[in-house]
Amino acid sequence: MREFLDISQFLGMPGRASAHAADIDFMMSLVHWLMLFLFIGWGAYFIYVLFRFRASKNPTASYEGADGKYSKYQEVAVILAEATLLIGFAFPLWGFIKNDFPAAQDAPYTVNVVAEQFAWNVHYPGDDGVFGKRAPELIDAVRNPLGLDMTDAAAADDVVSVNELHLPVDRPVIINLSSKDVIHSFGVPQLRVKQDAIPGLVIPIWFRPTVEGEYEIACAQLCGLSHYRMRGFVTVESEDAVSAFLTEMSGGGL
Amino acid sequence: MQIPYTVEARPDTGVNNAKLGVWLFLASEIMLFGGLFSAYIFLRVGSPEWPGDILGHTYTSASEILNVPLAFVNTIVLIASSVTIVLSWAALAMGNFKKYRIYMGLTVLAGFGFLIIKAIEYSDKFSHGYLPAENNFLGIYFVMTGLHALHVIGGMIVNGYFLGPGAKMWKSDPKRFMSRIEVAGLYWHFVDLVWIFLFPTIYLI
Amino acid sequence: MSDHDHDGHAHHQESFVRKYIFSTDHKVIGIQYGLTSLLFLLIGFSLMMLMRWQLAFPGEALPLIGSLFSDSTMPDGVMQPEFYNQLGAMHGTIMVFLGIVPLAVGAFGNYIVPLQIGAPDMAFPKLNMASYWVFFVGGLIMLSSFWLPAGAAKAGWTSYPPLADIETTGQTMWLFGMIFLITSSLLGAVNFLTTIIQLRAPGMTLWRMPFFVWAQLVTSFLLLLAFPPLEAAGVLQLFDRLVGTSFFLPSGLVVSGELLDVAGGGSPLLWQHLFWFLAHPEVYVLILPAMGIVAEIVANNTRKPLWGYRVMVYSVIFLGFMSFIVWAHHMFITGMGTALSGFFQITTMIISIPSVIILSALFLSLWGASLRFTTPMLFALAFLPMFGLGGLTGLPLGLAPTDIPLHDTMYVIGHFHYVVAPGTILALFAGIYYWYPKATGRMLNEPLGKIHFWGSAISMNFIFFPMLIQGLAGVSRRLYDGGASYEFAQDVIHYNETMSIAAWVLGLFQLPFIFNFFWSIWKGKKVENDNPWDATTLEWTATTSPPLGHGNFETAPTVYRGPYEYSVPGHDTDFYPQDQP
Amino acid sequence: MADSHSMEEIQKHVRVYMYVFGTLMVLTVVTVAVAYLHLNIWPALIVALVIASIKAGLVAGYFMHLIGEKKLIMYILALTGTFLVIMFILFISAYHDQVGRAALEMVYHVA
Ligand code: HEA
Ligand code: HEA
Ligand code: CUA
Ligand SMILES: [Cu+2]
Repeated sequence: MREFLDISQFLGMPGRASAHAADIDFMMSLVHWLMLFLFIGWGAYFIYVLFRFRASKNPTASYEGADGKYSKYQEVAVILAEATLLIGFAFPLWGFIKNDFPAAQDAPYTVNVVAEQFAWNVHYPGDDGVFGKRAPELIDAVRNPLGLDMTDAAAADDVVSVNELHLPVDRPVIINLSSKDVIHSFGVPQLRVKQDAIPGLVIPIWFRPTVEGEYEIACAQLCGLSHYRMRGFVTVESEDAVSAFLTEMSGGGL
Repeated sequence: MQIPYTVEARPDTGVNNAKLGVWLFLASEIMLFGGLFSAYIFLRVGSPEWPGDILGHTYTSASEILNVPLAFVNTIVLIASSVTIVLSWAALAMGNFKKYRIYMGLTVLAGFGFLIIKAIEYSDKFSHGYLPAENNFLGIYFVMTGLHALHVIGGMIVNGYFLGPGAKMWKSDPKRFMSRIEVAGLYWHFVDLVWIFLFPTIYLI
Repeated sequence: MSDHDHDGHAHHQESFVRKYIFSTDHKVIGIQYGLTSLLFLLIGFSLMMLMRWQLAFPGEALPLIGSLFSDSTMPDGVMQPEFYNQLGAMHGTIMVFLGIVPLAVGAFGNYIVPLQIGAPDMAFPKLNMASYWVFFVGGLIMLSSFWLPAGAAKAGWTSYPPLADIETTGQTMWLFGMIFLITSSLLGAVNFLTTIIQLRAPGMTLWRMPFFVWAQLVTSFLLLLAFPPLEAAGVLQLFDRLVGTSFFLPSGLVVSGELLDVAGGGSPLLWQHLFWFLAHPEVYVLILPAMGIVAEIVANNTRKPLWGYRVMVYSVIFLGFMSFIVWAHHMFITGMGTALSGFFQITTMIISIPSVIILSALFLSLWGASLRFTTPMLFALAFLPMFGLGGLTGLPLGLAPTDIPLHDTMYVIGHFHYVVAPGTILALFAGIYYWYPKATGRMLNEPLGKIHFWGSAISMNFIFFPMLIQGLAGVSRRLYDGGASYEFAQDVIHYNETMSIAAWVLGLFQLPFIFNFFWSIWKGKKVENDNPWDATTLEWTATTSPPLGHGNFETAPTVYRGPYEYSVPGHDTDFYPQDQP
Repeated sequence: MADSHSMEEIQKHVRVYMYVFGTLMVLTVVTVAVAYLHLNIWPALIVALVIASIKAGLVAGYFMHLIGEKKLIMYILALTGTFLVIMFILFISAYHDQVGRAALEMVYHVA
């Protein structure tokens, strides 16, 4: 049933690469079914009426006009359908996405992503799993784009990459999203993830990538001249490959 | 064909055009200041300290920065002017044009008084380097009181007009003139009303 | 404030300036509004045509016209990203605030509302004049910003800070322009409300007002109460830009590697709340007058009463009320928690219901009709499914989970263009064709009108439907290259060419309209009587005002019945005007 | 409303204006006095807003003649008031239901 109702392919949505993507697609399909019914129903009625009641065929109009019974049914049906969508799908799904963050025993993979004009900085905690301190005063566009405080012990093994976000497959991921300058939006179509990066706030999001591959991060919020090419990459790969990447990044830097 | 109900009230609504118009205008003014108050609330709940850091010192209450006694006096001045303008209307209702002149004159004078005190307050802030850019509390203080002061100036222009050249109408069309004074009064009271909320929210808490 | 200076003494000669430039006659002001806003519509349209070139052929030189532009905007005819962003922001702003609102409210409202309620003029004629001129100045300020060294505003029509705070001077001009436009709308709104409430002719009870007047009444309330918070926000952003405050700037901003020298402590989201508090009601300001126009024309051309007139009125009032409490559905992705997003999802779904009711009522009005396919009717009929499509695409956006993949994609662009372009614009065209004989005494040419109709209605669908497809595929909006550099967009990128060609075709099909519009003033078919459409509402009854004359009715007409008494059984004609005993 | 009033009525009005004026003065003094007590934020806020609302009510009710004003005006003001209150409530709620505020210190570990 669910497969049958899921028309996300037909709608042209990109392939799915995260655990909750199927739920979003299913909901999207349901909404579009509702839209399709209304559109086809009223559309057919409309065309029929245009032919049937043209003046040449029906020279005198009826003062009473239509019986509104069916339209009332339709309105009630729309209300019920919207209520179902809200209660049955929108609230649970939004609650899941916003509130059901993976607990510590699920071993979530946590990274910080800091947007700036026009790049995605990724901050990995390194082996110790602790992020080093950062301070805006320490930011140096070339050498220290995140303002990492090197005097902090936790910062020593941290890895910083630009526009390259490597994530392990099948493990929950938490991204703490923030921005250095203006509002950006971290959107990855295949992961069905989108979150504005708002300066002054650090907004955590979570998801579980399920399919290995390389996906584009598309900035979705107008952020200046090069908004159109503020493109990053998410690479979903095995744990080992991520480690290898991190080693290479930290080794290469020294 | 004349535009009806410019002076007399329309029977089914019970008001004339000018009165309805000015109340509608005041409704939009309520939303204008409402927007600023919302912004004030939003900024205030969002900051750990209020007023917060100004020129390297952390303040925890607005009265440490703002001059409450001056604002207190200003509140009195504005309320008094509200009374004088309503008295000027009452004087017209009793047909006493001379008294009207006096009360309206006092109202305009009170407006000047308010602005002078405001100017003293502002220049005191400026001389201490308390500029709007220093801190959001100062910023919103200047925006809100500044916008209010602009409204006072606007009201004074209207009142001044009815005190001077506009008063001619008392001769030609006294009913209409009274309606105008009532409407001008409504606006002036509104300016007073805004201040009644501004004073405690900005200066006192 | 309630001055008026034309008391029946029409014989004294008014100077040209008093009569046509600084006029206080609502009909002249309506026409002034109409011409100015059509001009702005044309400008907004031209900006869009330029953008569409860049989207279809990113980085290629624009032939011929390209060389007319300066080096900072289009060196060698190749559009710069700066310029694209200016075009986008200004297209949105001009279309919304200088095109549709002044045309739908300023022009149609001004011209038609007093006539439809049997009033001699607007309640405050001088205020009316002021409203137009303030609007005019606001428009000039907006336009002139293109000639600033760094060009016009380029932070989108939404002007989100911090970007808008740190952008070039064009943004300051944008803010000043907006303050003028808002002031103008406020003056207009006070005037409309007073007029509709106070100046109805004897017998014109609320339940006898045409639906168009109801739509204008609700619209004016929206303008009156929703616009001021944006004015407040505009002042705050001006302070941020000019005085250096940081209402919208948090601490610790680092722009291009430099720590920004501001006090900090502000919130970028504050702007968004204030902006959308206006801008959501604003979208209903764009649609309600259009619905009103369509209702008038549908009733007239079906030759039968509107189905469910009262229900429609209740719906429109409810819609107006609800539109104040749905604004944050534009902000689901800013990191809203479950409680607030729950509230705004519910209100958004609720507000879709009155739209469904109104649209259903209009559809049902067609049942049992005797349909005349006049040009205005064609436009009005096309409005119905087009608004329907636009409205329906609002539903997935209104539900937070489905908004995740769609937010800030071309799907949103497709959604609202369906409502504003083949929706509102077609309805406004319908209104122009319908009321043109009222204003000029001549009809617009029908064959040309039909060419205009079919060309516009069809090509618009070729522009906006592909946007929905691109959006579902994930293509972001406001992209200078239309998404060409993204891998995932490759399957749908070719639509950009289709859309652009359709947009230029749409432009071509406006030529018959523009020609028709001016040609018919002098050469159009003269109307035989005051009521060429055999309509029932008061604007068509005999008035003292020949086209463009001063003054409306000799004596206030008395109203005896509802607005849409068509095909009344037993009456000798198929229309029974409101003022006939 | 003015036209139908007799002399005595107006004089009565004037007396009421003076009472209201007196009350407003007293309330202003009370507001300031309460402020010098340095209450906590919530009690201070409530007291200040209650007093301000009473004062506003007096000005609107008597000076602006809202008491006994026509229903139409009341409806318009009620509508405006409703939106105003909704705006305040939703703005405060919006602030509190915003994800990501608390996490700021987490990233910028600056003390
Ligand atoms: C006139 C303008 C207008 C109108 C009427 C609407 C109507 C609606 N809009 Fe739209 N909207 C905009 C203009 C408009 N919108 C604009 C300009 C933006 C973007 C701003 C920006 O970001 O720049 C926007 C963005 C926007 C968003 C934000 C998206 C995002 O940024 O992520 C949302 C989300 O909820 C939304 C929802 C809705 C809803 C639920 C309606 C509902 O009111 C719709 C109700 C209507 C129906 C449900 C139709 C009923 C149909 C039938 C009964 C049958 C149909 C039959 C046939 C088709 C034959 N709109
Ligand atoms: C009311 C609002 C309105 C209207 C009517 C339109 C109309 C159109 N818009 Fe616009 N648009 C916006 C509001 C509007 N738009 C907004 C708010 C944005 C977002 C901006 C942002 O991102 O910040 C946007 C963005 C936008 C984009 C996306 C830019 C991007 O994201 O990068 C595109 C792309 O194709 C586009 C295209 C069009 C087209 C093809 C039309 C066509 O439908 C145009 C049809 C117009 C006509 C047919 C005019 C005809 C009139 C005449 C010919 C006048 C005749 C004159 C006389 C008789 C004197 N618009
Ligand atoms: Cu970053 Cu758009
Ligand atoms: Cu909206």
